[in-house]
Amino acid sequence: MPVLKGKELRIVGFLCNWCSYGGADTAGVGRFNQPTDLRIIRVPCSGRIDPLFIMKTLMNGADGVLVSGCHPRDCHYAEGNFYARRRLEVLHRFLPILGFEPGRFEYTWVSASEGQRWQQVVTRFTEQIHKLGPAPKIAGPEASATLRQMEAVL
Amino acid sequence: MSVSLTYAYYPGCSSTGTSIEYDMSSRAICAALDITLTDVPNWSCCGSTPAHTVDHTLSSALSARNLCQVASMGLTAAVTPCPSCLSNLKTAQHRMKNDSFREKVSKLLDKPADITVETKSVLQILVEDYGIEKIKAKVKKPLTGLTVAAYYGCIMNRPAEIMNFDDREHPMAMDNIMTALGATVVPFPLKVECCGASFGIPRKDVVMRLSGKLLDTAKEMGAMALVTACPLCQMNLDMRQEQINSANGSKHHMPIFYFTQLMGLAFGLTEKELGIDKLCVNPRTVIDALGMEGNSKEKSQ
Amino acid sequence: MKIGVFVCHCGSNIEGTVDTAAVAAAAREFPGVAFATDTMYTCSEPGQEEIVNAIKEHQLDGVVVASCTPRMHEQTFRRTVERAGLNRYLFEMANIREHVSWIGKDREANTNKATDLVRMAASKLLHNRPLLSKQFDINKRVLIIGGGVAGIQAALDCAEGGLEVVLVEKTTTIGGKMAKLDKTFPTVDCSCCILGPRMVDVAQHPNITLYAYSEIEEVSGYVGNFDVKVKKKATYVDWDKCTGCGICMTKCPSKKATDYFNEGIGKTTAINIPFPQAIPKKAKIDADFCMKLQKGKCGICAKVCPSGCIDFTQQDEFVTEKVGAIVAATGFDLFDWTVYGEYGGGRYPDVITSLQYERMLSASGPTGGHIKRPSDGKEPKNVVFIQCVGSRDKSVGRPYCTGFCCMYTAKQAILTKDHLPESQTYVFYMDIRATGKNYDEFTRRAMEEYNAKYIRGRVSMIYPKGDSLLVRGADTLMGTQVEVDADLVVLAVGAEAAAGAAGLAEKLRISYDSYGFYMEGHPKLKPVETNTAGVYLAGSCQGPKDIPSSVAQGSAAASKVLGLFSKDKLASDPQVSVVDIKRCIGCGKCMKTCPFGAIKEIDFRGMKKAEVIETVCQGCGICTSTCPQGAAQLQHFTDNQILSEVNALCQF
Amino acid sequence: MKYQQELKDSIRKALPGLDVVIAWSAGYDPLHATPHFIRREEDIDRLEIGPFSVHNLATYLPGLRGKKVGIVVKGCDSRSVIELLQENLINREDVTIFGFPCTGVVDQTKIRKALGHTGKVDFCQIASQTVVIGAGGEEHKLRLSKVLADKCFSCQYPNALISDHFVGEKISPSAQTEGGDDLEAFENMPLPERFAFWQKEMDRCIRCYACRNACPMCVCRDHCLAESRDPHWLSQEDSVRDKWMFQLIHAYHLAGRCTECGECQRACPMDIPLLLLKKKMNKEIKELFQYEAGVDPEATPPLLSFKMEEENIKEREW
Repeated sequence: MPVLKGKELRIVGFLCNWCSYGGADTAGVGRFNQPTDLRIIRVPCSGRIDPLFIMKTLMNGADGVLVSGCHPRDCHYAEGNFYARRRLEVLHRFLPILGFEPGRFEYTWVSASEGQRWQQVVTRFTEQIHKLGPAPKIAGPEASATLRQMEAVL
Repeated sequence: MSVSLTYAYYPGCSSTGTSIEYDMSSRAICAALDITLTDVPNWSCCGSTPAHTVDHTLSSALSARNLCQVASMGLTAAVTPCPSCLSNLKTAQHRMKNDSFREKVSKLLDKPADITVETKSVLQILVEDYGIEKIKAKVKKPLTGLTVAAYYGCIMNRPAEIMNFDDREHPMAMDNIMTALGATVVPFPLKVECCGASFGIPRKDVVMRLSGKLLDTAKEMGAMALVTACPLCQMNLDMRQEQINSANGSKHHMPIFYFTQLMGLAFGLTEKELGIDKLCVNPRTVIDALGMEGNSKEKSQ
Repeated sequence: MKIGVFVCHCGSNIEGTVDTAAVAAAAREFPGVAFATDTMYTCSEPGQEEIVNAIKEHQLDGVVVASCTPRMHEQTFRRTVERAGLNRYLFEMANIREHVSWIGKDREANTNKATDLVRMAASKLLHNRPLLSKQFDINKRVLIIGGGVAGIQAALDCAEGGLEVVLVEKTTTIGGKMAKLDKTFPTVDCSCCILGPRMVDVAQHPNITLYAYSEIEEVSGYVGNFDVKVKKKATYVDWDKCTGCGICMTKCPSKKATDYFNEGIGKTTAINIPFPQAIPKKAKIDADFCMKLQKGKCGICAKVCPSGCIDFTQQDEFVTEKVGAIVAATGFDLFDWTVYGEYGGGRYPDVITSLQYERMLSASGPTGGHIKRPSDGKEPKNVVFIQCVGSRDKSVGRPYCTGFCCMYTAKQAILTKDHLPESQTYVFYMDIRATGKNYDEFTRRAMEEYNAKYIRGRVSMIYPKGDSLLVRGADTLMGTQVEVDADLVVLAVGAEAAAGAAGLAEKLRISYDSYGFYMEGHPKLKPVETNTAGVYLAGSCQGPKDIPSSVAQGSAAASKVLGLFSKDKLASDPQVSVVDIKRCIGCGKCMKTCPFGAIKEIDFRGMKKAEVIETVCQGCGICTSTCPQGAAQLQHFTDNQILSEVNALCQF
Repeated sequence: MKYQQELKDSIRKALPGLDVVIAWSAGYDPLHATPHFIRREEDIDRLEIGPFSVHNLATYLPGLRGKKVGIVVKGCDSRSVIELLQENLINREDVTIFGFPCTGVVDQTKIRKALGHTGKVDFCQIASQTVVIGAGGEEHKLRLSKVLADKCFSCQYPNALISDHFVGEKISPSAQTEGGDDLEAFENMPLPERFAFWQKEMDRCIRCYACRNACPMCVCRDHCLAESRDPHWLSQEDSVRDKWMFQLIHAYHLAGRCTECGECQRACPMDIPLLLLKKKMNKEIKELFQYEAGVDPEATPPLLSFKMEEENIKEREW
């Protein structure tokens, strides 16, 4: 499905299953209204998030990427978010060299009980991305063709 | 090494009339402590009671105008003796944290509202910026023998998240200053109670009851005098003391000082400089009991 | 792959703001999708049957359900596809309820978003592979942390069920808060008389090992095989020898030690046994007050002790216990009410907490069951109770209701009248929350039979007036201000998470809310489980609870543990990391970062390689994001699976 | 090179205990050296060290794991050896390291640009600060400083940081500590220009992977993500997107490991400024963790460790 023109931008979230995905669920259960741009990819732990996924997502034309995990010390796997913090911080500082605005990627911590905080995070990040506008796109062949090729080999 | 303290001084309307002695004594003690007060040029009303009961935007615009004046002086902190003025200034600043409210206010002003100036009361700068220890060092004539109750009134510390000063239920700033001056401070459980405030006009009975209770309790606790930091409190307790007596059948004769006046006395300033003669309830017997009057006169001559 | 997509209406929960039929129609165009439909309630029996039938009819080999959060029904649907003969991991869920229909009303945007989520799920599913569990041995012992009434109940139930139980208690005696209570509501029966025998059962049960005055130092391992390091704090008394005779207490010259058990009402001796029914009944020296330990002089207790058990050189000791499950029953602590300046902030001795009042009411308490004002020891006439102190008050960061204060306040009002027939009680309350069995009748009795005056309103100020305290508050029903002359004020102080709760949660790797209360697995369906397998909750550590609820949870947690241990082996989660031995270059980065030591080095034809120990791996995926060659792949969350989701969403 | 003979003697002494010693010898013309594998004593004579010893020979070490290998290293090369040791990719006891004080190596691209197309090069002489090149019947005089590699100007480690045999006198590091002027200039460019810059540069990439093959830290070799379907990070298409993504993979995989030897950029036949990405990564890592790769064989790389409280990460402020 294409992005709704003039209404939405393409924002991808990588959320850890135990805290932030739960926090997003809590926000849903609480009916906390949020912008509709964000699409969430569930991963077990923020430590699973290879910064290359984020680069890949941006290379693929996403306008914003949000990562959220358990608060430091609260990781379900004890240490995952500590590793994530270092890796994501390095990435955050690295991205501008490529020409991406630093604000296109943020990472934060939201626990499973923080439905309201999740609502605030999503709202704030979506506003931030809308303020930046659509990300610069790499010129080249359309995705559909490439993707079909990639899918075909599977 | 001490850095001299400099503030923009916002006197407030009462200081030109009913509480002129508060203004005089505030200026006098600050001068004695090397605290520079520079009057805010062309200051106007803070937007107090009559304005803020009618329209929050207009009321805040009045405060914001004065804060703009402060900013144009190149100073970052404004000080006022009056807690009611301070409350209005701070409330306006608090409301203006909201961008849309600030825009509304800015429209009413000649220039955009300033949000950088810090506002404090005279009492606050004395305890927070100057320091009790240094005040103590300035005392020349300790108020030994004086037993006072410190009365803060209801808005000096409240709401806590806006005023952000001392304990909202149990402030100690004035207590500590009085102790530093050598006075004995009685525990005064009603230190943040209401005196009846501006109900003195429409419902005098409220003031008679509330201020009466303050006087009763202060006496019960053994205070010879009350010390205040608010023009309106002082007026209700001092000017209306006879009315209170006749309404309640009490026989109070309790001097109501501004804390700045007592500081001045302890620093050896003259009664005239401190406007002691402006008080309605004659403090003569209390001051004479301290046996300092002669000395201070000598000094001023 | 032939994928079937089922888009759930969830009644009107989803269909209300998402055009599910349009989502299904769009899904038919996605690669691999052979069948798509919208359905009323996918999780219902007919809904599940529809999936089973469609799998058979269309020879589907993968299923996507777009409905609620996978945290809710992933397991349900995995079982459904398994029933139809598919591997349970050939299934994906798209969360179009919590993440779509419930958070916005824009039908167009929601439908579009739901379609995207289904596309992601279908794309990922193309890369899913069947996964199979392994069996592993378990250690059928259970650790219970906290010896309050919930922990005691859990311990006894587990022990009766034949399990070996390790019970760890922070203080020198089990019993918890309940042991401090005089009576319990709504029966007004003696708290210690109910709890005492159960405490004795714990002490005598052959299956229970009790570590009192001990704390959890470290927890490692996973469900079925936890290693727990317990710190036995130094008591300076050899408990193997101590008989609890109490002679040391009668002779100890340091008589001003803080009496924690009595909530600071009165003092105790530096060496003491907190109360006569303590379990274990052993003495401990409070080092802060012991003259021997502080100044090196005294040692009287050592001289008088008939069994020679005093040991001033004792150090903390560590023991390691191997268990298969853990129950956290760490209870609550009282809110620090001194932040309330209007109640005097701790300056007035005759303003006390409800728990201090309990100790005063108790016949074994420091006043021998006589109600006396702390200031002058006089009997009060007017006793004022203030409810919701640190409960339902946003301004002090405690917006929640503690839940049991209304009841104990009514009980204390009744007991006050029993102790002092001439007294008059007043209760300032916000609402009366008496929702248990026989609870409302009980508060009624306090008002009607014991003449407690209930005033609906908050207290704005307490201040001393002569010999007594003046309590001023609002009577919101009358619309007036009220002032009551009180001889004693009792604050119904609310409950907060026990001190150290967060630290323990981090060790147990469980979540807690912003107040420090532990998060249950699901607020309705998993009340005593946590999201960490093998760790359960009981009692107030999950949220404030009264005694019956705490006991019920203790039993519930015990039944969960007994259920877990009813099998001899547990099935491991196959969502673990697997190392592709061909790609591995043996650099060992994965081993460095694995938090569980689940990756070992092996020798493969003379080359170093990494290998995952399946039953130890917890499936976090840190190794996968660490391995530069992509050799370590977390199953079900492989690079390709996540990349396919990214590609489905972001098409340049 | 004045220590050349000393180095040869040193290698001669050690050779009996080694399977091979890697060094440099003269290349196909006087402007080029080539890696030289010394297996027999007579091979030693052909060894040459000097400003053309550009190759980072550490690249060969992981492939020779299990053999007894001697290696001649410049200061910068030694950092790669340290990094390989730190990551357990080579065994210390199998490697014999010969160090010498390096006064800098040339940048072939700079020479090429200065000379233009010259045809066959007949001779090259380097005397003090001048390079004299004879080509196409003409003599070209170049200032050495004009053709020295950028990294040499700010070199902080001219002597091997780790060695079993060191020949010659150790020299002091360059006074210039910051070598990233090109990075600084690049970072002053507006973001859209940077984005356009990379698109243009990556468009020229021919996907030859010389950058990867020259990199001493690219140890995945046959298992590089670039040519894998499982995981399938990149298509085999000739698109800017995939080529750029490959460079990001390379840069990120080197985060906290890259010693800035510059082999990627040197090897690139299209002269794409690949080192810029790595320099940026290193700069951030240094700022965040006060860490520099290839200095201490016992250190733990920053992305493989953590602190409960990170002094320099203020992520809670977002």
